[in-house]
Amino acid sequence: MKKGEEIEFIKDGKRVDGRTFDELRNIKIEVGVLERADGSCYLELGDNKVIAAVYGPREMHPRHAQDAKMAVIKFRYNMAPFSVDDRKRPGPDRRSVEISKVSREAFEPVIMREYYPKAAIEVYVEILQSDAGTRTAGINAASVALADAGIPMKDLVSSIAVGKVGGEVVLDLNAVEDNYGEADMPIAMIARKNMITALQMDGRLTKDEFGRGLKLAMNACHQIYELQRTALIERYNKRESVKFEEREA
Amino acid sequence: MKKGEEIEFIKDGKRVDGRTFDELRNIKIEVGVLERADGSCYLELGDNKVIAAVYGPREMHPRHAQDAKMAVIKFRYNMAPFSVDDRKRPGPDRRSVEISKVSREAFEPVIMREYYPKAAIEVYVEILQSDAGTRTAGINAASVALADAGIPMKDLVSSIAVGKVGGEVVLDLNAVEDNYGEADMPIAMIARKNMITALQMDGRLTKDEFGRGLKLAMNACHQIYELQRTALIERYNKRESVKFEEREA
Amino acid sequence: MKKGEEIEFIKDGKRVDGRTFDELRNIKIEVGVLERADGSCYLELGDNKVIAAVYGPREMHPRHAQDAKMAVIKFRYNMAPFSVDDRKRPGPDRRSVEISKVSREAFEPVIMREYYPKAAIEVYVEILQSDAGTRTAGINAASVALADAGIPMKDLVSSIAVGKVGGEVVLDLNAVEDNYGEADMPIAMIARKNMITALQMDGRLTKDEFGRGLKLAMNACHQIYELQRTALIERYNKRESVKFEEREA
Amino acid sequence: MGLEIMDDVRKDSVRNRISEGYREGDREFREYREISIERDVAMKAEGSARVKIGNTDVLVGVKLDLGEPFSDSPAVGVIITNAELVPLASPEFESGPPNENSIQLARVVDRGIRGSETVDLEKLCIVEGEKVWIMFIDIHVLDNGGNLVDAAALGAITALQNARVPNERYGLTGDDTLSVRDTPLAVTMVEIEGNILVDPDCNEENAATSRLTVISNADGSLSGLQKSGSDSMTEETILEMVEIGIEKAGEIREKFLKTPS
Amino acid sequence: MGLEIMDDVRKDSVRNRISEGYREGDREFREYREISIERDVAMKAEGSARVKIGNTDVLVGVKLDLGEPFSDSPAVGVIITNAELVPLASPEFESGPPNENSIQLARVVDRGIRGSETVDLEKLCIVEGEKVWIMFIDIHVLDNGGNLVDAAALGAITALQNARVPNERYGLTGDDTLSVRDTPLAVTMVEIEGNILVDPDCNEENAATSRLTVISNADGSLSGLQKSGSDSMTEETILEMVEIGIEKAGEIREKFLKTPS
Amino acid sequence: MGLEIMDDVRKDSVRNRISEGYREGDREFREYREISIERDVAMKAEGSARVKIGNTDVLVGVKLDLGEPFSDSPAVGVIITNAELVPLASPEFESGPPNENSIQLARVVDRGIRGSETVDLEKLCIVEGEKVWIMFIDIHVLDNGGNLVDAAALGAITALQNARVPNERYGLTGDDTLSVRDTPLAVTMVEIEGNILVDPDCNEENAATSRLTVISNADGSLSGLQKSGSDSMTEETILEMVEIGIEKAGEIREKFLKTPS
Repeated sequence: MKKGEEIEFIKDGKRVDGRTFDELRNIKIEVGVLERADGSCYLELGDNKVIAAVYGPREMHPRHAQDAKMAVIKFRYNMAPFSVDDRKRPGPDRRSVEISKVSREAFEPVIMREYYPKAAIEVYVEILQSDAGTRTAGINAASVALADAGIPMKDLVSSIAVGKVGGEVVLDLNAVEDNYGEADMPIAMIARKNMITALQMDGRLTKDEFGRGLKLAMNACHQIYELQRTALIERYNKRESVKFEEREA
Repeated sequence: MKKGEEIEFIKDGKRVDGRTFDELRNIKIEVGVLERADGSCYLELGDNKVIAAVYGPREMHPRHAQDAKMAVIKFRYNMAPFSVDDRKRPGPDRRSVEISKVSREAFEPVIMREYYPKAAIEVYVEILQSDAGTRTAGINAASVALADAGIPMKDLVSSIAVGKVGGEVVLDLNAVEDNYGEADMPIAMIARKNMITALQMDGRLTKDEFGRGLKLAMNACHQIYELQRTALIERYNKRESVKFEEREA
Repeated sequence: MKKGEEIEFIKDGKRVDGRTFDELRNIKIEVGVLERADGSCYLELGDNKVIAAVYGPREMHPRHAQDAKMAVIKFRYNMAPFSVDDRKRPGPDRRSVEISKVSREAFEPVIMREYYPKAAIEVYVEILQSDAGTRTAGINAASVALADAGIPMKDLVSSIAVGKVGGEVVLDLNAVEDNYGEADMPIAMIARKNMITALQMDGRLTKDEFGRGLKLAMNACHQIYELQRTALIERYNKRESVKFEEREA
Repeated sequence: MGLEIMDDVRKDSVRNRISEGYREGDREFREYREISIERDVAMKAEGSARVKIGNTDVLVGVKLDLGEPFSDSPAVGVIITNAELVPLASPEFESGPPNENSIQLARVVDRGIRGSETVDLEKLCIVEGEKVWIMFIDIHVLDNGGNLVDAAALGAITALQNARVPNERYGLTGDDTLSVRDTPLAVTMVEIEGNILVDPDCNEENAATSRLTVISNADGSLSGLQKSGSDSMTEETILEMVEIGIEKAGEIREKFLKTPS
Repeated sequence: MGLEIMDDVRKDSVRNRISEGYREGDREFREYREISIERDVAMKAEGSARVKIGNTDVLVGVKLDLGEPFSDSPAVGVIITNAELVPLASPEFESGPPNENSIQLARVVDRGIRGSETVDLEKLCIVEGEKVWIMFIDIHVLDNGGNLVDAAALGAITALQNARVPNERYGLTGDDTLSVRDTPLAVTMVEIEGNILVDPDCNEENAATSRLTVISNADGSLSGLQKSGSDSMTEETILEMVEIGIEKAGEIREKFLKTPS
Repeated sequence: MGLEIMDDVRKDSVRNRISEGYREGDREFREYREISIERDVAMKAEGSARVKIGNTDVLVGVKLDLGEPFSDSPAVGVIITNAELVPLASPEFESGPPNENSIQLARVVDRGIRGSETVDLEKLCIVEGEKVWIMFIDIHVLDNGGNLVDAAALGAITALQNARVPNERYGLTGDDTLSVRDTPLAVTMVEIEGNILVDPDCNEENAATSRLTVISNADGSLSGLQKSGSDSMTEETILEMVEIGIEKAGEIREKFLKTPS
């Protein structure tokens, strides 16, 4: 889009893709999609496609990085080279290092790390297709993959961003909104306890807009929590019925 | 050479450098050319000049890469920066990493690795001047250097490439042929047992051409084996005569 | 400065900044300027601004690099990105690796390394502003920081460069002189024993000029030694008076 | 480390079963696991495909960027094939720069595409000596159930067949069709207890001491070979594997790929 | 490693004192340590500042180099913010490439400057699509007494306010003034034993399990937030911290910074 | 590691023999080991030489590539000197990026060539500000028998003397002669038990605690000095070494090198 072209981001209370201010994009969650990983999850958030895998608890390497009192969580957020418009060079860049850190810290409050001293719990998130909001999609997928791997957690973590576009505070920016947005604020939360485990903000917001945005995001995390829970229950039921069929056979 | 210029690669059954289809370039082998290495070999294959050194068996570093049951073979193929037309940046590139892997695997069937658990046997090949066929020259030199170092081996490994140029399957392409060749296929072989330990192919060959090429290469490996053997015997005799002289003196 | 422009480097026995041939730039030394380091020193040599910190003796990492008989000295000379005209990329380059080696070796003769087997003594020098002579400024600062850290040393090390400019051998080149200089020769010395611990030379000098330059530098090292000693005594007195006041209070 | 014994036990178990003529999942020795292909799975890529062979799951994306040609070949575009063995895909994969396995994987797939001259590199030239398309073929492994190379090669050719030239994104005009002239396919075999097995799963890969990948084209010619592993092979085995490789590639081609126009 | 117990003892001691309402150096919970700023400390930089907050000592230098704009934004200059946690500054820092801590530090400072649109990037364009100023903001930590980000952000804005465009060095003419339009400041808080503490020193940082940095501008708006650390926070705590952050930034701004023209 | 004792024994043995006036191979203290030079050993290089000093074996290749000049010196070519201590050459060398030893080796050789202004850098300029020759001097060590720097410096000047400008390969015309105006040579000495030894072999290098390399030119002037090692030296020793270094370089120059025209 050239400069000077104007996009009308808000029209009749609707956004460019027809959503209301507080409406999430479509979310699709599949549990247990990988064979080799101990737990895994494929997740779509609008046009974002991400996949998360969990390995562990297993021995932490290198040894000098072990923690004698609890498991170390490793979190690696990585973009596939073809997940963005201009091909991304493989390997970590500064952005993905920061996202990996923030995402790891989003899970540290919930994982029962003290159960596994000296161990590593490894979470890998691959972004296959990106459309703004990949880090929140990754955290949501990782949360489900951790549960699928049977890692003991106090609770699930749910994540979403709010942003400001066309002067309005709205939920879950898509790529067009994000490119022209005035602010973006991803959060992660233990939805059932309303405890915030990650919070970042880019752009410019008044204090009032910040407060409203935080509320909007927190509400949406409750919705996401329900979707995560439903996906896990379906998976569990399917497993159980497989076991049942096996017993019958 | 510009596009459109035609080289007549085959004329009266001879190639650009006057060789017949199944003729090797000149090969020169010198054993024990380095002082610090445990074994070494300098080898020329036409205009290729390579040098190989062997160290070990010695302690494998880092320890976590040791194999409790057998020696680990390290193989490093490296081009001197001035060995090619456009200066090569020092350090491994993707090509040399792959060649090192294939070359190492060419020796794994013959080295008595189980004699030396936890040890490393290190093979270093430096390309000083290149003219197509450096990996085969390197394997041939490494084979002799391993023997010179007294590393127990079931047998020597011999190596050569065949290629297709001007529509014909011919032995041991030189650089001009290789640049305009239609296919290139290096192999390595335990000549005395006709067992193939390395095989790669680039370019395009019919199944029939492949079969003929493989035969051609296998025959040539027998010739190379004899040259390797002769060089080692000469070296051994020289050593013996030095020892004899020392005793006499 | 463009080619063809002529600078008169020597006029009436004085240099561009008014100094005589054997005159040092202003030197300012502050001891104990950092809180976290075990010892530290801020030093200005003309327009050079450097800071040195010492940590240790402490456990040497990685372990396989420990020396069972004595402490290992680590020395890292590093330029801040904004310390030079064209921004310097962070991280070590070839020049700083060499300077770090030469600087480390300048201290190996004086540090009682055998007192601390398996330990590391770490010296970090940061160049905040550069104006020719940063390595000598860094060695002078490091020497004081080592003393401030209480590292046992046989003696202090003092360092300065001589150079040739406008046909004359002169002491302690500044940046303008260095850019157009004909030679530069940094030395480091145990001033009280006239023992030379570092010596490098760039450019072109006759044997006679070399001899005179060496003398000039050695004399200046004695002056620098006195400045280092004075700074340390002041620091010691200040500490003692603080202790005294604490006792009184 | 303490699990090395388990590793040996598993290898022996695979070998024993093979020598009794039995293969995991009741597969024939020369039978592939189930193959499925999903096309256009990554909309930011010019072309993409996700290939599953049994549990093996590989995503290949093709991206075209503008760049300069190499000075010694000013009139042709550039292909760069890259593979990432991300730690998500296997407990054995580690983060970090490409290692010899990911490099070999990428280079073998690359070799098939080059040897067969599948992509018309001259059509990737925009302004001779100045501006050409740089084509990145990125192999992104999601689940390593064994035999990555066959899945990657099949993914690469499928992604190429579906790729479009992104002229518009770069303000260029012209035909968006990518000229894809052949269909090189890799068929990998191992030899275990004297038997040739097609499409090894990861337990079979571990139990086998060497492997041959045969890349062949629509006309039955070869455009790539790669032996790997620590054991030697006879001429006869190799010739037989080449025969099988060409045949199996033909079957996959027929079932899954468009015929190049 | 053997000192881990000491580490726990120290953390407990800090927590105990805080719960008794006492803070090292008799500081109030919402009080900064002594702040001092030295300007133009690095004459080779276009602008520089050395900021001390208690024992924390950070040097920030701004350099402008000529370069090319990004192809998707041809009419604006480029800001690159970088932080080096050199081992001189702390026994915990190690030599080597940037790690997640130095990257986060640089990116949070960068975010404040960008979000507030402090630097007029269009004025850094020399020839559209061809030549722009690349502005490097280098954060060089000299002594880590805790709360690096507030010191770095204050150093960055001070260095920017004093920076000149080096037209002459590059043979260019024109106004040397750098347009600096806002004054984003970071205020970092931790929560220990239910108390919100502003400007944590390094013992407090270790004792706290999470931290929030609030970046705010001259008009009281926010231009950056970053939570870090391994514990969660309530909405109420966050809202209170944002309130405090804006207020504290205002105090520092008033005391130390020029008002942007 | 377990061999450290052997290392001490070897050092002591060398020192004892030296103090008795005896040197390996019955060499005089100020005598070089046998020197041999082979020219034009690498036909892909513009110039090359293989120098042996005793068991030390070093190959130096000179390559010229086209490139851009540095912006602050638009009218001169560029010299880049590089040394690789490949693990082939010594049990102590390891694979990996250049370390302080290889960097020092390259930089000391480079310093001699620059200080003496051996290469006329202005003649390496093709189009001012745009196109110059980048001259790579690559030192490739094959066997480390000690005193690499003298062998490398001798190899470098010999390779330079035989190098031609590759105008034709790059479609340029003009004189292929490279202007080589001086003959800087390095002479390295150690002090063991109060004796100055020229051209130390590797056992002597280990036994000595410090070393001085003296680089001198055809006219007897110096164009480089480098002390290395962990011990100090007196002024007298240094002056004597400089004297010896100049004398020895003269002998080698006379015997092996062309006189620059």
